[in-house]
Amino acid sequence: MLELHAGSLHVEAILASWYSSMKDKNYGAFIPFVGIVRDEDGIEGLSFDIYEPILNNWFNAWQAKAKAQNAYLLMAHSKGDVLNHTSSYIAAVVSPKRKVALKMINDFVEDFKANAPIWKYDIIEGKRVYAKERSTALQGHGLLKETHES
Amino acid sequence: MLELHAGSLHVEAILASWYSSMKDKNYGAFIPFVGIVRDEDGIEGLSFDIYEPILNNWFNAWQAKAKAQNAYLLMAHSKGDVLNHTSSYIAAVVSPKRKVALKMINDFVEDFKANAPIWKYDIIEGKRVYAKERSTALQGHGLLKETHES
Amino acid sequence: MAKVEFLGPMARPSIEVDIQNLQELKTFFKHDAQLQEWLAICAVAVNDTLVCALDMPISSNDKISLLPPVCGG
Amino acid sequence: MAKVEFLGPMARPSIEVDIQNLQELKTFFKHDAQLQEWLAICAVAVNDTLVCALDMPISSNDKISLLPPVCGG
Repeated sequence: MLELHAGSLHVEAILASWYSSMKDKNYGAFIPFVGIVRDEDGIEGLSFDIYEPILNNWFNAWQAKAKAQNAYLLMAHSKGDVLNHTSSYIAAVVSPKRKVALKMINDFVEDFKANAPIWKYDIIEGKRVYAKERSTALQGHGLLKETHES
Repeated sequence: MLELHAGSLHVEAILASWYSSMKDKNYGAFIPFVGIVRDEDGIEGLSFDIYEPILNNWFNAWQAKAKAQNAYLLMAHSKGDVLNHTSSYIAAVVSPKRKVALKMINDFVEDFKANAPIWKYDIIEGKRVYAKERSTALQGHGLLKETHES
Repeated sequence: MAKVEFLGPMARPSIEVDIQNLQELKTFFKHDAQLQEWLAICAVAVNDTLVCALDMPISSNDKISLLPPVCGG
Repeated sequence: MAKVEFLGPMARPSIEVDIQNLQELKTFFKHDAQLQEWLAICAVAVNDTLVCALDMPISSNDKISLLPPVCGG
């Protein structure tokens, strides 16, 4: 399940809702990862753009991978502005097996950071500044760059 | 922080309370691991005994290890009976760094399973049956066993 | 006409182009100096699938998306 | 007299013993056939620290705990 929310995530409500929807399904482990915006480098918060069609494809591919291991993934992400000390991202896995769940939350979050089509901006004096130096180029980048062939 | 509760854990309340107490402390990642009792092998639930002095020592040693990496650990565990589809165990880590948090929740939960002085019983027809075959002997076990020296 | 979207921080309006493949799109962008900086770091999707070959044939109604470096979470 | 606790599923009442070290405790338990099965799998703590040497000296007021295999969570 993938949820996109405008602004900060209501962490308590999302965790409660996910736990409540999963607790009777005989999964033994529920591991949420909650990302919280840190106050650093003088930012007021972060802001996000999301390209939903590719995010959905990426998430659905992971859900199929989880299903093959009898696990299930849940994810919530913010669109727009998220102020310091509030949450922009929650990912969770449920699985009958602890070790499967622990490995999957790690691999899922790391792959999310490298491949989810989401763009991050620092909010500085009310303006959005693309966090270019903290961003990761996607596979195949540079395909359309002029190559100066003779 | 280590909390022991009689019976099942109130997961929603514990997660909300932990998130609320941690969100303003500038940690970027909050990862709880929630253990839920699975309905399997005809059990009605699980039951737990805890030896608190050694559990406290074990937890405090982990807290020192977490502190050395600017992380912080939280844990809640049930004493007594915990019925199927309810929770007996929550462990969580907060850290400024995602990778530190993901590694630590894995290592902490695995070490917990191997070393925390907690004894598990299946509840079968209302009776406690020690889960001996799923349990792990602690370091130095067998020290006092008769060795039949000649 | 295929549609070209410039996603996220590129913040350019979409355009429509009459091309047979991505090589022609590359040629089309050749003299856009400001865009070249983005193209060096952008990945390319056709109809929401990332691609990595310039000979990828493009039809009318195809959607081409340029994706700058990402940072979710 | 040192106190000996039998934790968790061992479900025996504590006892008090007059011993100088753990070797003497081992000798004391030697003929308790039922306990031997537990001793094979139990770890031993003195004053809440796990120990693994029989020559560990034991004083009066020390607490010795026998810990069967564990399974938290």
